[in-house]
Amino acid sequence: MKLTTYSTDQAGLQAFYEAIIRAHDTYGPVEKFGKFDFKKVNSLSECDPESPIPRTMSVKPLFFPKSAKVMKYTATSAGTELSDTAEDPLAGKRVILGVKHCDARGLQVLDAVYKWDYIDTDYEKRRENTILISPRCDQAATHCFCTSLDYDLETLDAVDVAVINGADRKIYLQARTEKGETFLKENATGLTSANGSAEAEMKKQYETFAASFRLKMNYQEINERMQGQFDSPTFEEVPSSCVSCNTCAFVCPTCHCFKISDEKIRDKGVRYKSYDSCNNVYFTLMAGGHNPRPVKYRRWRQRAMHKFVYYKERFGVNLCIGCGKCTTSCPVNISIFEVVTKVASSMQE
Amino acid sequence: MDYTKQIQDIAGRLFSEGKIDIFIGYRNTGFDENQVPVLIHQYKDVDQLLFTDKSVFNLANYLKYEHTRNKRVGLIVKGCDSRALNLMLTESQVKRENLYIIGIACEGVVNETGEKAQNCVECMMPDAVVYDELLGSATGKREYQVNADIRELDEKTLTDRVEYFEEIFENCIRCNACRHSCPLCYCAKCCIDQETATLFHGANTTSSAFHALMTWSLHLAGRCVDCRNCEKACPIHLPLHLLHKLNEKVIYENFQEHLAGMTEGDRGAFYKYSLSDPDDFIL
Amino acid sequence: MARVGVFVCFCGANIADFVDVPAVTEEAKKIKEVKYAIEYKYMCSDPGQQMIRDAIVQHRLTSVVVAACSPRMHEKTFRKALSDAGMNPYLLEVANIREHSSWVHQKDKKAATEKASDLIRMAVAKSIANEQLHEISVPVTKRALVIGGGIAGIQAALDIADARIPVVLVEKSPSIGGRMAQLDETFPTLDCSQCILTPKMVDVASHPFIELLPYSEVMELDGYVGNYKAKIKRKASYVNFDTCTGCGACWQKCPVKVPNEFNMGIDKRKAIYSPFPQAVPNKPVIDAEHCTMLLKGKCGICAKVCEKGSIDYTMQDEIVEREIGAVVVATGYDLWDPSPYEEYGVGRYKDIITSLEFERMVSANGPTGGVPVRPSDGKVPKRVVFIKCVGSRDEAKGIEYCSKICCMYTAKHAILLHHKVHDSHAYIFYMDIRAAGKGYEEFVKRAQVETGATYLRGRVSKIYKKGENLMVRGEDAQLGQVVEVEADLVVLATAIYPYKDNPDLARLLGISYDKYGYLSEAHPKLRPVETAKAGIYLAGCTQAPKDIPDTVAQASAAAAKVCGLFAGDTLKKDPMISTVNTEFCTGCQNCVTVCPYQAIVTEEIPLGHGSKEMRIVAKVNEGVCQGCGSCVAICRSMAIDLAGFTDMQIINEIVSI
Amino acid sequence: MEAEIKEKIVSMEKPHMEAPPDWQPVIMGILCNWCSYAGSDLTGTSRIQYPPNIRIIRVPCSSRVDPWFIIKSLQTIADGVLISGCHPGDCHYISGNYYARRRFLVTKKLLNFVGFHENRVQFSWVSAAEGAKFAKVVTKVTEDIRKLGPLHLYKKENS
Repeated sequence: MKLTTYSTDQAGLQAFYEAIIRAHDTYGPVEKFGKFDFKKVNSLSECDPESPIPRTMSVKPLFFPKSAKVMKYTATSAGTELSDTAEDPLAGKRVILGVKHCDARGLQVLDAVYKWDYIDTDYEKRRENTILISPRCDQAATHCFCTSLDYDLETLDAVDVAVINGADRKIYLQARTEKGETFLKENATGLTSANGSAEAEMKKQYETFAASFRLKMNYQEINERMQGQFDSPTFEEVPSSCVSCNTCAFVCPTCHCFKISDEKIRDKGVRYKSYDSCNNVYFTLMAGGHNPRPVKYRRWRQRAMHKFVYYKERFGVNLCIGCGKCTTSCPVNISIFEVVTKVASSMQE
Repeated sequence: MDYTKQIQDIAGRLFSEGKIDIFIGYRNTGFDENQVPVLIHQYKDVDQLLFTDKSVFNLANYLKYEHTRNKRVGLIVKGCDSRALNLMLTESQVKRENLYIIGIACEGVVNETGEKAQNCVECMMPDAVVYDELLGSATGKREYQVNADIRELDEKTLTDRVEYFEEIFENCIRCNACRHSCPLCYCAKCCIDQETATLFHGANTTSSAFHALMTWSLHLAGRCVDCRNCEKACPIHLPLHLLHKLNEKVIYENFQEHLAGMTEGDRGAFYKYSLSDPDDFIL
Repeated sequence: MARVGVFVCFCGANIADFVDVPAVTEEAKKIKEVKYAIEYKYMCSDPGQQMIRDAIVQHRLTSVVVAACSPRMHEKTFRKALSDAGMNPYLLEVANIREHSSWVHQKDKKAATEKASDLIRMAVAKSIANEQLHEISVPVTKRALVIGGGIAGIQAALDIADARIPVVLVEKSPSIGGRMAQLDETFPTLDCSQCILTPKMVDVASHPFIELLPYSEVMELDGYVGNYKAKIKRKASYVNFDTCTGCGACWQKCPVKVPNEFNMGIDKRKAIYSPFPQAVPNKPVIDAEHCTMLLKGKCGICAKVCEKGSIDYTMQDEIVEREIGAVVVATGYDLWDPSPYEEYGVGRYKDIITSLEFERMVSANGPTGGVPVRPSDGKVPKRVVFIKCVGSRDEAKGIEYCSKICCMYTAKHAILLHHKVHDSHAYIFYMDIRAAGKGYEEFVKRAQVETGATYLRGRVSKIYKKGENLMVRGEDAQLGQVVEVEADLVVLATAIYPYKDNPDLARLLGISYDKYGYLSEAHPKLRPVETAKAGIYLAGCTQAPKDIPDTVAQASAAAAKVCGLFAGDTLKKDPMISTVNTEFCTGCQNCVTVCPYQAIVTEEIPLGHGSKEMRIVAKVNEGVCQGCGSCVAICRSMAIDLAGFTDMQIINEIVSI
Repeated sequence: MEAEIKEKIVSMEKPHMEAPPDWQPVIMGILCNWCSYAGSDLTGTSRIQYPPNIRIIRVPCSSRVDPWFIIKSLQTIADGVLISGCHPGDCHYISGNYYARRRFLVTKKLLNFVGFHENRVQFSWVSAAEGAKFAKVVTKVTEDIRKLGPLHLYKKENS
């Protein structure tokens, strides 16, 4: 499809953002306790769309919140009546600024599972009604390795509108989806059309960006090797310094495990769907008392294999998108990149 | 503060003498200047070890996991770490005879931005209190001082504090990283994961976060050694130390106790009482 | 699925007048788990209880809530009703809608009704989490240990033994008898102390159910009510009691002289001695601290003169163990040391003595043959000054409390002095005369009239020497002037004080004691004989100052308690006690620290199923736990719970108000 | 008429939140069985009146009260909590209330620090003989909390 592109300068971009914030429900990366997190914003000053990677949280919470109401109920001797929860605050039409490409990729990966045999309507609605505006990264951070995980120029359809800092000091805004297309057209005021001319600049920008990566892996190879690694002893030693704190899962843009819990007071109850993590000892505890993953390394293995093998097998995409958020947030600085490369390479030994 | 050499020597010695099965220390991540705690099982790995002012994480935490239980372990402890260890000994979570402890007379560690961490600036007992050998020269106990942030918050009005803390509890995602990284949270199953809690606080809502964090801080009242593992672990960077420091302040002002785990056998303020405890707040 | 029955009581008009009972019942019916709800005039009446019994069967109820008066009132009644209907009695919950609603909100019927409904909802919520509980029965060893062989110990031992329950009586000195044996005559009847005491002492020695262990001390007591094990040290007496006839040859010949404790050190005894002529058992012991044979290995005369060859210098202390079910502590009292009263010249002037020294002097078997004499020159005193409340009721120098007996024995002393020395005169300085007791006031009057003793109300400020006599300067508060009395002898009514090793004993027994060292009773009014530790009882002055009648009364009371405890073959206990969930227990032992009854011990269990490694967990001793719940609140891992007040029950209540 | 003169009650912690006109505070009372609960019974038997806002839970001893109970109460329906036990030294279980006293103080201060007005959580020693005192205490606590208005901090969704 033909991609509409506009060009502008820094001031123009700011104006563009401000216009959007005025016109739409807008979310952006807001600084909280020294880390960036996506929050609703009412003026550009509140947020920084260009905020540096890595961020604490991805945009995931705006589609799959840490805790969401599933239903309400009232239990009396007359019986138990269910009632719908109040309007889903995330379902409305909205724009998200400053989405990193990895975040958007994360959502793309999640779509696979959410639109699988059971369609999660809430999630679908949230996705449909959201426009993702994504400034392209110029510089990789310490733990980034997204380029190794099939992120390249061609698969930019994860974002609706990409913002690219051209090497010619111009800033290009490019629609990458139909949603983006229409949106961009609607909000193009003050932007100069730059169809076609952007491609070369983008390529340059991408190359410099790709060059800035310290972490690189041959994904195909890793993936193939890992498949045979279920019983690899490496799994037992590598994560021994892990404290099973679950942080990695909670900050991961693609982790989607959840638990269901009720909170009942008097005769009224609410049912919630909240984050959970496979690193949690009790995650696999069965009613009978059996726990297939009682020890840390098994949970770790599950996590690594799920990220790099199982999901791919099932949905054709890799679950890990190489954003490095887990490594950044890890209290003991364990790097998933290091672990999987170690495991994969351990085969030759 | 750099004891890399000494620690490598000691660890090497311990392995070659067959005194230990595991040595818990720090190594470089290999990606940045941060360090990863590492569990070493054999002599040949000791050269990974290092110890600098970036060796932040409290290693006593690793003594609560199955793979160190009832093994002979050598580990490095700074002042605060050693007091946590002392409490674990008192609460019979570890056996002293299984441990070879390298105590550090700590000069303070640095935070992400490279300056001395707050808890180190305010540290009241930088030297290890339990050890088999001590590295560095002990500087001894210091005067109790109220935490800067606490002092600041105390001056705020009630409603300001309400806003401040609501921010905190709303942002908590309940990953429980704070709990898992705390060496003194060694319970087989945390009360927060038990039915009595999950039936009413199972979701990751703000109210549940409040409940969880309050319970947690009260369970650590009079025990917290201010190593700030929890705060470092928190992905949202919540200022969790506030809760602990407040408890510490209250306990110090009312029961004249602080510095948990200074001596083995001291379980902390909640597990003893004095007839002369303050009574004026009771009708 | 829970099926709760709710039974709301009108309590005649008591509830119905201020709470809309039918409305409350309707409200209760709305609760999900409530399958049956009904109101009635008097739930506690027979028809009321019958309703409950029937409903339990008809509606297959899993728990019952009675909304009526305070559970402290009728909980037992209704529990019985449940068990009569074949339901576990502990599935009952009582909603207190009378004391907590109708009676206290009489002006606001609407609010009272709402509150009643809330209280019921809470009770229902709690009852859902109720579990079936069963009375705990603990086996009992039917043997009692009595510590102390004074009148209290003797009386308790005899009473228990007469109930055909074996008693072990432990006395630390060579003979039983205690303080009472030192007394001459006793108020208010002036009958001779020895004459009424010695028969009892003999009974003890000869009683088939009493094992007398003189010259012994309790070293250890572990276990719990009904199941104690006591380690008792039998101090080496160096005399074989089995062969010794108590002829006395040894102590007549013994060359070593030692101040005689029994006579308050007024005269001397030998290194081998029997404390007093009527001693029980009347066998001598060797005082190892003074015997030259034992100290230097020289002498050995007693061995030579003993025809039976009962002397054995090689004898060692031995530890005997006894299994016992209950303990009576009767360690008696000591005298408070008056030395802080320097202005009296205590210690400086020989002729100032304590009341007990005076008691020994005037005693027929005393060191001076029953005649009081001045320690300084052995003259018989004519003018004797008695000073009361020396130490007692004196926060500045002594102790706050009143020693209770001084008023009476000082009156007695005045009479005894008058009897022994007819031309003598007694001056008595006093603060108040406390003569509460049968025949006591009369006795004091008698002393005043019969002896003409001068009662001077006021405190003594100074005693100084004048020639060979003492000048006692005090204040006569009634005349409001200073008086000076010249005295041949001054007798101080020194305060009663617990033995200094009482606290050690208390710690050894695991019971509490007050700031002076008196052992604490469980409740000052309602449980004056029990201690906080089940199965341990108090008798006599070890608990507080008492005179002989009170002491004997308390001793018999303690005995009655012991007999009551031993009435059945097992002890029945309320099942509302702590239980440990070993799965969650981390073995941190905080519960052990906070338990006021040492009811929690630790045990080792395998780490996992069939694993070799062991881990420590807490274990509650059913026999000892009183169910306070301190351990539950302190347990961070929620591994301990309190049956009847589980976390689940209480939280259910909280979230349903 | 009266409603007009009565000024509006707002939540102490969140002044922008106003109490509904018919609002009544709910107070969770946790009483120890041997002193305070007996005391509250005495209040009843002697017909001493007090405000009907308190809901009473019976526990064996004040030392049974886990700070949990306070937090949970405040998070569900209650606007305030009153916990009462035996006077120091009178504890039926010897030392229970001494341990409790320490926990209570720290809990109170901590809650106050994170934004609960100090009067939200109150403690009292009420003996079995102090029926009148119990009434007085409840009245005071109720009035205090009425002044503070409804509690809106970290409440459960459906409370």
